[in-house]
Amino acid sequence: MTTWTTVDEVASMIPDGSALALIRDGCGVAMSATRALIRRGVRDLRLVNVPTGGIQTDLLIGAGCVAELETSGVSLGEYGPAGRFAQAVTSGTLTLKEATCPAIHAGLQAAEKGAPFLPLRGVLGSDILRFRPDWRVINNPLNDAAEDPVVVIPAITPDIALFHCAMADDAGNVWVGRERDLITMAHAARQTLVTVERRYPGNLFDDAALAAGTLSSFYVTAVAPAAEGCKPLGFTGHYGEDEDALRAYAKASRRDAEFATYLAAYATAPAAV
Amino acid sequence: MTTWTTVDEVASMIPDGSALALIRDGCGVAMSATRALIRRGVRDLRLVNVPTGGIQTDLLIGAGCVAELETSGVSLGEYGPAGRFAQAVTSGTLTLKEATCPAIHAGLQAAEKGAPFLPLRGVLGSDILRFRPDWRVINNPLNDAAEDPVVVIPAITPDIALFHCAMADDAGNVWVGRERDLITMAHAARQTLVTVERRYPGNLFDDAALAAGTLSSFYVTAVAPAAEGCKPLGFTGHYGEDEDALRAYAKASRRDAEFATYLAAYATAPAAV
Amino acid sequence: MTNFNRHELLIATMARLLIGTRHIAVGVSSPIPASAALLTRHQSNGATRVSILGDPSNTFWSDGGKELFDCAAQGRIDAFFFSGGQIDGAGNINLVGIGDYPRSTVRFGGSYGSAFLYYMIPRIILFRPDHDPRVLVPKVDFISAAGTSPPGVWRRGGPYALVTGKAVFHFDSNEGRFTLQSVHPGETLPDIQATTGFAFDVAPDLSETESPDATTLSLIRGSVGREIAATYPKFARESLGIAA
Amino acid sequence: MTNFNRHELLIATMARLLIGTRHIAVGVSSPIPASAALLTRHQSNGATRVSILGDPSNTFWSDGGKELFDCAAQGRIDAFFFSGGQIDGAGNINLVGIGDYPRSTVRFGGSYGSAFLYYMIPRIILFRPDHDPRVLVPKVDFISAAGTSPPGVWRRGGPYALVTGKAVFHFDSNEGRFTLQSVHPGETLPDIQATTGFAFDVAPDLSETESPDATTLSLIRGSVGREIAATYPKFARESLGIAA
Repeated sequence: MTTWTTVDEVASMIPDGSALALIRDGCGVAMSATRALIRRGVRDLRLVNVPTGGIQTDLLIGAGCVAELETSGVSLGEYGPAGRFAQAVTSGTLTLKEATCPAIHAGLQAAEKGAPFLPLRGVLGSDILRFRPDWRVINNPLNDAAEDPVVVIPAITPDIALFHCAMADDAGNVWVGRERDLITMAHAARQTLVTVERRYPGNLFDDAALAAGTLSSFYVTAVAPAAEGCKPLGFTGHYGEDEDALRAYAKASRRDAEFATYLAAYATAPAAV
Repeated sequence: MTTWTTVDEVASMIPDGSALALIRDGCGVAMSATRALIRRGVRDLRLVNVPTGGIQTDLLIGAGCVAELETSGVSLGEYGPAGRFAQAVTSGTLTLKEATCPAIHAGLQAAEKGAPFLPLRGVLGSDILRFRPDWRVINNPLNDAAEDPVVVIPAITPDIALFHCAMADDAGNVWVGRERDLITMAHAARQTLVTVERRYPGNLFDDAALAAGTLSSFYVTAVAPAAEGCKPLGFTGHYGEDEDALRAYAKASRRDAEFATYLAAYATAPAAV
Repeated sequence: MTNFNRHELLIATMARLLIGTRHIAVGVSSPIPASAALLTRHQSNGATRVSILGDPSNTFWSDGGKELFDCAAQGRIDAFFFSGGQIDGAGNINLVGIGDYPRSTVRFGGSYGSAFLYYMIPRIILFRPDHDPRVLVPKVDFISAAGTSPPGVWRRGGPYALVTGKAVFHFDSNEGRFTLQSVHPGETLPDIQATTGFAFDVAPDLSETESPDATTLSLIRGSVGREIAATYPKFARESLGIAA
Repeated sequence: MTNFNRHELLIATMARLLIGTRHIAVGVSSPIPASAALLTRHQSNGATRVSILGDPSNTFWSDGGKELFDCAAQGRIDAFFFSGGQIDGAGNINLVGIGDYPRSTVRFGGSYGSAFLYYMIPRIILFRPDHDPRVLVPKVDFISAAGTSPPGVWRRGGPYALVTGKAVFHFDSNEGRFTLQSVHPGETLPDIQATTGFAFDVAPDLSETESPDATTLSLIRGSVGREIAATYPKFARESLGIAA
């Protein structure tokens, strides 16, 4: 069912306005595809960070591609604050759905299970609740004896999950390894688009060891090759991050003018990081 | 944290009265350990089938080890009905918690997530609900507009999860491969006991492919070697079932006297299937 | 007219009920439904995906046994099969036991996933090769899964048809009743009426169940037979004439 | 008296707060907490397990990022560390921003897992090397995670201590207040009072923060330093004198 295609084709399969689920740094952030998305001028994305964001989210915000963001946190890690995110939030140009990591996992797992919601302990007393009218507090229905409030998190059903993996086979089965959040994302999302470091010859399900970390092509709409597809971020077990590029990005992200320059260089130079 | 030990020691670590989670046929049923449990004369087990049972559950019931059973179904597959199970249910000697497969998965996942319950679509209108006062029906708290009943399943927290896997390493990390239900069981249970076909030299987490299907020793109390530990059941990808032995068991399970003979031969011959 | 056996008729008949599905899942111990699903896949030129539980070459699960249920809940399974120790005229199925639960006099295996999948999968085909009034009862003794739900209950799936060794019934979820659609060659309406324990409607265009044509039969006895032999060698040999 | 630097003092101090824990988890970008956890592991002869996010050699996760939260929810994590853009005297932490949310004037990263882990993990150590009244405020502008919960709210965890560059506070979850327990060598109570924006109690046995002894320092500069260098080479080099 999966189509093998190109990174630009993958980008073209993400319509304006899509609810797009993106994985956290280090676990397969599809940066090549993100640059292709910006080149194609995507607009009004509703991003869902799984469960946090970094340069990918910041860059999409800065490039004007994002209408709404659900996140538990956005930062450039040791490179400092995510400047475009902070700018967009403080200037009020971004609709922000403030969350906490396990709530996003719970929302995706609810969608995965076809459940309307999942309950989540904790959170009570957090101001996050005040700004998430879609989250509700109920009394634990199993506790007849006592007050026992519990938060319920609605299912999150992204239109599209986009991520990067080590490899996919001819049939479009994708090896995610230990990054099981990618499987949850693919189950929860209506469609899944994947870029990969390389094509695996044969069928991943034929190898019992690899099968254990494989997402079936059944869930995957399209796959595209993208060597070093996470750069300038690192990809755990494959390559480290490009520290100079990330430092340069962090600096550019802090000011409108510098970011505009970065983006122009970036958008007109497809191979640039 | 994991102890390497023997099958008999594993059996001795399951106290009378334990809530014991057991996996369905083909996915790693610890039959060697089950025979050791019967030999040691365990009593009053509260079994949780994940989500169904076969010869293992039937045998434990027939041997008088079981006080209570939560299950979605027990059968010997193509060998026919599970005779001891049927006998115990129709004679009323077994407390039965009737369930449906995804409810057991949901209950274990609730425990895994520290959630008091998980909601489950469907089930409404089934008589299962009438006999499960611990399951409740609430109105979907996210649906303000309309009646929208949904069943909520309480968390299932077994005392012990017991299963069989292909291999464990020196540190007690266990390779479960595609059988992810085993991971859910281990997360949900207070303790996990595992038998394995063989010992893996080295550390499973050092191999990226194997790591993807590995349950950390962090969750595992003890591991014991048990070659062909699922026999007479098969173990997917390793060996097929012993058809003659299963046919003989199915026949014996149907009548008290025949089963007593089977059990005597069985309990006094540790190596027998 | 080509000769065919009853199994081949059932396979071809169920495959007709599966036309247009994107993904069919088949449970364990179900050689005839699995053959029908594989026939559908061939007839669709591969557009229909088939997952056969217990057959590693025809499953893609890598997230444990829960993946089947999650997959159905996501709306990614269009068709499935259930049997039933009892099936009643309202589409209720009983996989639990005969008699007054919990003091059943006969105990079946249990409800398995029916209490969930029956609500999640649009085309559930009920399949009982033996057409017996003790199975097709006025009212089941225990409802493992309900044939219909009242308004306000979220539901995507349910019974679609009932195929027996004698006939094909369609299910109307609004009426909560079966309609006899066709009787298999050699069967008669009075006999169906005598051996069906529940009341049912009769289609105005009641017909004989369509016989499989030569192309279909050669598929069943060829590609489908060879594929099903991997999981059900005895069935393939004895029912479809596939050499081991 | 042995010489030691401020980082070494903080590592030894936090390790004392971790005595008796079975499993400590440490978030990303946290070299000092990670060092304290590793020191605790050494001092416990390995009885304390340490998981360091982002360090594959010190993590056992194989179920995605959700495993950390599930693990905490199962009661299998005893200690964790949080910082806070703001921390108030009631133990509330703010990781979201300064000003009137949602129109924050300064935006931090976000609440991350705090709104869950703060309720699930018994010993949360709040750690801010800079002891600043703009951080230690009377009331946070946004509660990412609440320091205490009213009766009836299920809660297993919460703030246990606050360690800054100047002092150690313990947290009393019944009172919902911090108590100054010790001041680091060279710091004074009046200075702590002047630089802490919230009201706090002072322990009757207020003391100077215990200096690390020679054994502890050699562990920090030896095994712990070499282990932490795998994830934080710069920190190990500059703060603990570990050659690259």
